[in-house]
Amino acid sequence: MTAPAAAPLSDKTASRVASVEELRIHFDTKAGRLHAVDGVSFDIFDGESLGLVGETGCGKSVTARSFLRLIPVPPGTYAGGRIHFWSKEARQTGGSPVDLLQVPASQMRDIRGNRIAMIFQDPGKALNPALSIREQVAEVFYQHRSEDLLDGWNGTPPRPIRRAAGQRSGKLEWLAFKVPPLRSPARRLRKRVDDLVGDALAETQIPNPRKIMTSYPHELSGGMKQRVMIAQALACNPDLLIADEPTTALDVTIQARIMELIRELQLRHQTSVLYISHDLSLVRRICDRIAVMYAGRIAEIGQTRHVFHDPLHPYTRGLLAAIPSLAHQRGELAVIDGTVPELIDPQPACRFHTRCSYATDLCGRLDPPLVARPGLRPVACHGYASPDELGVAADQLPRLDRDAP
Amino acid sequence: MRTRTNRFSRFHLLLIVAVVLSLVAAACSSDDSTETSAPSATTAPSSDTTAPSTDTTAPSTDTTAPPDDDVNNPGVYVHAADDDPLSLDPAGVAAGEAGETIILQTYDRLVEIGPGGPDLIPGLSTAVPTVENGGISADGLTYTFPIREGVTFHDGSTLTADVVKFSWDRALEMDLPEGNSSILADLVDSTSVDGNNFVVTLKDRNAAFLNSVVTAAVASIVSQEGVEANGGVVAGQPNEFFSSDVIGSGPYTLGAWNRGENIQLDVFDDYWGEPAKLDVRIEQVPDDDVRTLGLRAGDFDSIETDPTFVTDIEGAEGVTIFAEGWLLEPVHIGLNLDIREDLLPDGDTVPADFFHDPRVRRAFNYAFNYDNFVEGGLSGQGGVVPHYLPQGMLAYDDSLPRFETDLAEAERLFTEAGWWDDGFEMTVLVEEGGIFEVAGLVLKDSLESLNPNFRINVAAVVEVQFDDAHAAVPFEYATWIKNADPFADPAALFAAYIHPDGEWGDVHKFRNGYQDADGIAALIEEAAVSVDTDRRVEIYQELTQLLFDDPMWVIPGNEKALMAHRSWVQNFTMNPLWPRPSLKFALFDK
Amino acid sequence: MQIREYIIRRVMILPLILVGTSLIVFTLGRVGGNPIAIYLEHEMTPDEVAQIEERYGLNDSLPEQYFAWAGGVLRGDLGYSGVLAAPVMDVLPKRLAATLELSVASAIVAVSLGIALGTFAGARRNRLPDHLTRVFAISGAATPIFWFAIVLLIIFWVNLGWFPVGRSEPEIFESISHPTGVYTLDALLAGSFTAFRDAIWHLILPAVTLGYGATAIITRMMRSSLAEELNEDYVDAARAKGLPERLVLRRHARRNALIPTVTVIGLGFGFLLQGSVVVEIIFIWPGMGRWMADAVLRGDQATIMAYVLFTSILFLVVNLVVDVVYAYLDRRVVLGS
Amino acid sequence: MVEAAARRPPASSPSGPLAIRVRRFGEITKEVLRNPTTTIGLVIIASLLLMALMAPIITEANTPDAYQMPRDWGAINEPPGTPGHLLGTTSTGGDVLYGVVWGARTSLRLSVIVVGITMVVGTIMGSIAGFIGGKVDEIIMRLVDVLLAIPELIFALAIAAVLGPSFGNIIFALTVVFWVKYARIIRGQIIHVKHNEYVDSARVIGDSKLNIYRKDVLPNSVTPVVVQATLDMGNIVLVAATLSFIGLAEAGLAEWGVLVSEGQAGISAGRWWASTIPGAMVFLWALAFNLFGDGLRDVLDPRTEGR
Repeated sequence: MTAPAAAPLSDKTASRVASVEELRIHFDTKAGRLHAVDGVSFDIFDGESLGLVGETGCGKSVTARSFLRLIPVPPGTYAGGRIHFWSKEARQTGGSPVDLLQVPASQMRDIRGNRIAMIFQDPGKALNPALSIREQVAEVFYQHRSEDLLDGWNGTPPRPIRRAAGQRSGKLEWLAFKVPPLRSPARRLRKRVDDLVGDALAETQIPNPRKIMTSYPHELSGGMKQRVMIAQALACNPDLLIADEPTTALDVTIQARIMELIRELQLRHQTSVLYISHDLSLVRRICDRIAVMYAGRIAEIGQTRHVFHDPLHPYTRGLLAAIPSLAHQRGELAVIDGTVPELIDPQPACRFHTRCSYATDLCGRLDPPLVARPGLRPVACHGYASPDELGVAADQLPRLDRDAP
Repeated sequence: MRTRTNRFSRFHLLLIVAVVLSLVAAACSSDDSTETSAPSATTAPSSDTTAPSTDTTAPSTDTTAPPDDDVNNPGVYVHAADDDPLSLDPAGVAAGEAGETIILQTYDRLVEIGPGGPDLIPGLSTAVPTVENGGISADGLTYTFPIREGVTFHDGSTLTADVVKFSWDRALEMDLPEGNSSILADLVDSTSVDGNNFVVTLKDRNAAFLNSVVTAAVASIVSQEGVEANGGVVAGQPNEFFSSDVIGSGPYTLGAWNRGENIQLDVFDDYWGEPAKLDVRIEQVPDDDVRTLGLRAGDFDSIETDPTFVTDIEGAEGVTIFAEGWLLEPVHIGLNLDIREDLLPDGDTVPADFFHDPRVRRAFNYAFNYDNFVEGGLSGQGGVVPHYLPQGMLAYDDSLPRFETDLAEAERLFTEAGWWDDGFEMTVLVEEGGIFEVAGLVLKDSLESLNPNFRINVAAVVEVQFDDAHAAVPFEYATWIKNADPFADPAALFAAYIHPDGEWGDVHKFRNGYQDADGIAALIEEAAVSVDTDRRVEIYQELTQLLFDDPMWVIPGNEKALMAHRSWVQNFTMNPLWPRPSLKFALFDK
Repeated sequence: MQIREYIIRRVMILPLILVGTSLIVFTLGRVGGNPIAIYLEHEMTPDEVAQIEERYGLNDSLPEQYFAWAGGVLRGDLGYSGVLAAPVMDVLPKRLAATLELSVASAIVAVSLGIALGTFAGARRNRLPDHLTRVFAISGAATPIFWFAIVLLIIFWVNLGWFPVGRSEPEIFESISHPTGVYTLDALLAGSFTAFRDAIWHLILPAVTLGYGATAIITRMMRSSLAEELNEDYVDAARAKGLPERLVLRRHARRNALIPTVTVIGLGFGFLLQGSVVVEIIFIWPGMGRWMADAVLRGDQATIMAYVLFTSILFLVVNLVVDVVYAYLDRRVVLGS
Repeated sequence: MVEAAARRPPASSPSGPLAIRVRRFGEITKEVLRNPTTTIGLVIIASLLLMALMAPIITEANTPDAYQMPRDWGAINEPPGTPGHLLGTTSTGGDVLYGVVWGARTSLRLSVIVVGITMVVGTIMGSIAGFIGGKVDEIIMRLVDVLLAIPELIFALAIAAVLGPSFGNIIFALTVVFWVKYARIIRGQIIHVKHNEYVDSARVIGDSKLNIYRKDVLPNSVTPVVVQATLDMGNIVLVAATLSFIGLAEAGLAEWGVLVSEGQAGISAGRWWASTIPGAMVFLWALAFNLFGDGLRDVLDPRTEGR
């Protein structure tokens, strides 16, 4: 496979928050090696919201999780590539990025939840059923803001309190917090945390946050739970928020409200967002740019309106045709024939060629790289290549009808 | 990430590994004290098997051992027993039951069996009645006991001849079925008080009266005040208080009876004789192995010992095995002359008259491998017994005829009786575990190796099943194995086990087999009432000869009196005529 | 409300089970053995035997005898224990306390060891530490307890002299009163550290022996439920917050994995009760198990009946408590479904 | 994807053509053998079974009853390595090697018979309870509750004590105690299937009860029953050994538990072999079947843990 151009894949010149290069993530399965993510590259710019769209199983969630290195190893392996990340400081001082796949575990922990936060698909599953909302949100503050928690203390706080603020308390220390002399400092710490948790919850427009704090996840509605997740994710004002299908598990009526909330908070906090979804119409409403993913590859990437108005990749076209809209007549909804190919030990070929109506022999032999060609957004399709580029006859290239989305 | 070890669990694993390793290490290094476990029984203090215990009148002691500062449980003697009493009431305790030993330590009797053998010593009677001292009337029917003065009971009341009479009358009146009062009732015609003397008149002359009756637990003297304050005497009804408590005059008072755990005996300071030196705790330890371990650990001063585990203790540091004298309760195999074929276990093929033929009974006696039982089952701590006089018993003599394994003779007898070719199958009933099961296995091996057509099945059942079957009439098995009840005098032994109309003669229908049942009966009866010891010896020795030709039992062997104890126990002695564990704790020190 | 109804329903079944078990055991005892065999001596005359039978009410018909027994139970009279030579009700509380103390101590050993091992293994599924842990835990259940116990005694009692047998030193036993019969508790009530240490010291060996046997059940449950929990989203969510793995495992995964583990504690209790028979015999622990074994071997029916009665109740109570605790821990669960 | 990688085989075996089952059997075998502890268990089981089956070849069978220990009264408490007594002898001159080898056969006989009978009895009782339901179900399940409320060992102890400790009676006692779990499994499965929609549809189509039973209940019950049977194979030998310790064993039987309790007292006297070797055999037997059953349960039945 040829390496794609390292040039910026966007028309924007804003500074980047993250840059994914040639990311490859494999899984060992009984059947063989599964190439879940197979050479994915894209950038996320400061303050933008990027939508990563694709069918279930195309590798978008794996890509998202790999930002926080949440892929279980084994069976997974980070088989190649880099994820560069610029923290706020690095961006301001022009410093060099860190590679999220290489940083030591301790530094990774500093980044998780602090610089990069994540919202999970199903808030019902992503919240621990055994812990109260307060405990779960507070963890973020303890973990990343332990210095703040001890702000305004007269002199150095007692050692057990410092340990408590850093979540390093021993097994029986909580007993000591129930009795003097540690009782009042412990209360003070607790109150400070409560305030922070309350504020974070309030920001997500949760009514009566003090009451919600004491409840357990199963006592809350789905929307409420997702708000808690959002509050928890934005608590430390991260540079990048990864939202992994945040509304899929919710009622349709709630979905829009949550989307709006994320959008609003994003603007307020100037946070970049990587938005994972299988739902193009949802993404269209809140994302600045869209990357379409198919079978472990990026098919095309570009400004939202461009992708919608002029889909380049045959797969994108198929996806858009499958969106129900008022314009469609009943029964006219298009479907893409065929099924997603096996990702186990894939051959060098266009992943989409078995389902593509434009496919030629070439597509079955040669893997199209994601390239930005003059006048075009980056797209991974031989249909946009010149015969010279590939060294083949012109009639071997697929012919795409640019005007028929 | 996920693969990271967490310190907490790693610590736990380390801890577990450490514990396991230390266990293994300790186990490997634990055998150093026991390397010298040569398979022989010679380390036990030897006793001359030819000398009956009647000769060893002096108490055997370990006085050479200096008082050890390192003794465990100083001031308390700890004995590990395997059986808890059912009752502590002299009137309610059965012969051979665990309550007897408590009664022995806490009550006194008129005369006692001395520490050295069958010889009697004065108890609450200041003299052992004899014809010579006038205590026994010339006709042998009246016994006079001069009662000791200045004896106080545990409750502070004083002993008088009236109290003695009260005690005996109490047992007779209560007449508890589980108790042993029948031995009094069978012999005693009347009791009376004459001044300071207690006088007993017998129904018949009886040679064993002093040895078997006056010294028995049922003849213990209880505090009259104590009885009257605690429910009095009710015929046929056990007394609740005395079933679980003691008011006697013995060297010990009952400290506590934690049922199933331990019994504590405290030294009685106002004892009339030599006071006891150590308090006593009798621990209930149901598992044999744990008893031997406790002895090794030093937490027990003596343990209920069985010959089968002599090899497990001998050579252990700080432990001595007392092995002098003999038990008076040989292991015997009962031969049922009253077989009910329909009651026999499945597979048994022996007919009702199987044992009627003396040749068959003799053949069993010749076939049994005595060496295997004595050397294997009894670890060499035993000997073969003439019919039916165990070592240590009056009239016993090494020259008396006894069976030896003789396979040719067994074959000849089985052939003559007509069993050799067809063979037979038979079940022998034993209680599981211990030497009885071993005896059963030896019997099985003896007969099955003699002739493959012979099949012996050993039915080793639990205690309740054995007791139940053992008490059933008619007896439901062709053979069974147990030991004899310990009797001090051959009269009782012959009455129970040899007399054609005796206890077992009746059950097993000895009359079906004896060639001269009446002759044997006459001899036994004569010896029972004779007061002429020489004549009695003569009769019993004659009987052993008769029984050699016409045996009613197979007697695998008799055990030596054995007790393993810590070497730090001073003045250790035991007397098999005392109820199990045959110890008088008041004699010991450590 | 929900829980109360559930408890009531379960408790309602109890008398049914008790009647059933007592009937079975009663019949078994009468069909196969003689309840007064313990008193029988060979030389007793039939008259004497009849006298004893009458004393224990054995002359009545079987149903009459059963109802007499059941009536006694309702009045709090469980009959007379032959092997302990005392009314059952006199000795039962102490014995029950002894067995409960041992069971609880063993359960503490089993649960803490099982949870530690299960957590350890569950976090390392299908790797060498997991396999070793599995073998170690199952070894506990596969070792013949009586053999293991004797080996422990030889090492720690005879050779090293570190641990005693029995329940307490007699002098220390006498130094405090025993209102509950649970010696550790009594020592605490009396405020005697010596007595407490003594009680604990006597408990360690039997509790370890018995607890090790029950460890496998808990380890297995803990391991699989932890492994299951580790696949849950909230674990990733906790990691995504930046929590160290230690907290992810302890505060998040383990806490939830404990919930299903609670359900097997009831199962483990059956194992403990059964193992207590052997352990009590060997460690000279005067509890229900040893009493029961003795009673079975010597045909003491009143004791057997009482034992079965109380184990049935215990069993039910333990399972009930487990269910309720489970419902309490897992706030998502509705009882009785 | 993650989910795909973590996917496990379905919890219950599908009822289908033989070919599918055979293939599934192959898959299961492969999966079972993937776990080293299960493999170890299997290897130990295989060697023990081999030993049991080859018993007459390894040692000369005792006559007339090969399951009885041969006793050499002239060679008591001999240590291992004694000529003619490779593993030493017991305190009654029993050959430890013979006891070990024929003890395996005794254990095999015991556990196979008990497991076989209990499986059949349990299946019948469970089926009756599950299918007939109502009062019959109530009665049977209360009986099951009753039996579950008394610990196995205690109940077996009581029965064996009453009947007398012969090999046959021990088998009977264990059978009475061990059938309960199978009844519960089968009944649970029936109730489960009864409430499943696809059976409703089958019933609508007019399938007979027997057919439902054959096609839906039995195949679905195979897994838990097999797991339970494997675990029981180990536990039965353990319980029998414990009964022997308490004193309920046929006299002179070549059985590991008998040897262990007989030889225990000798350990502290340095005669470790008479109890340690047979003890190790009981341990190995129980360990192997438990390891194997545990692994089998992991593979076959990842959901029903510990029940």
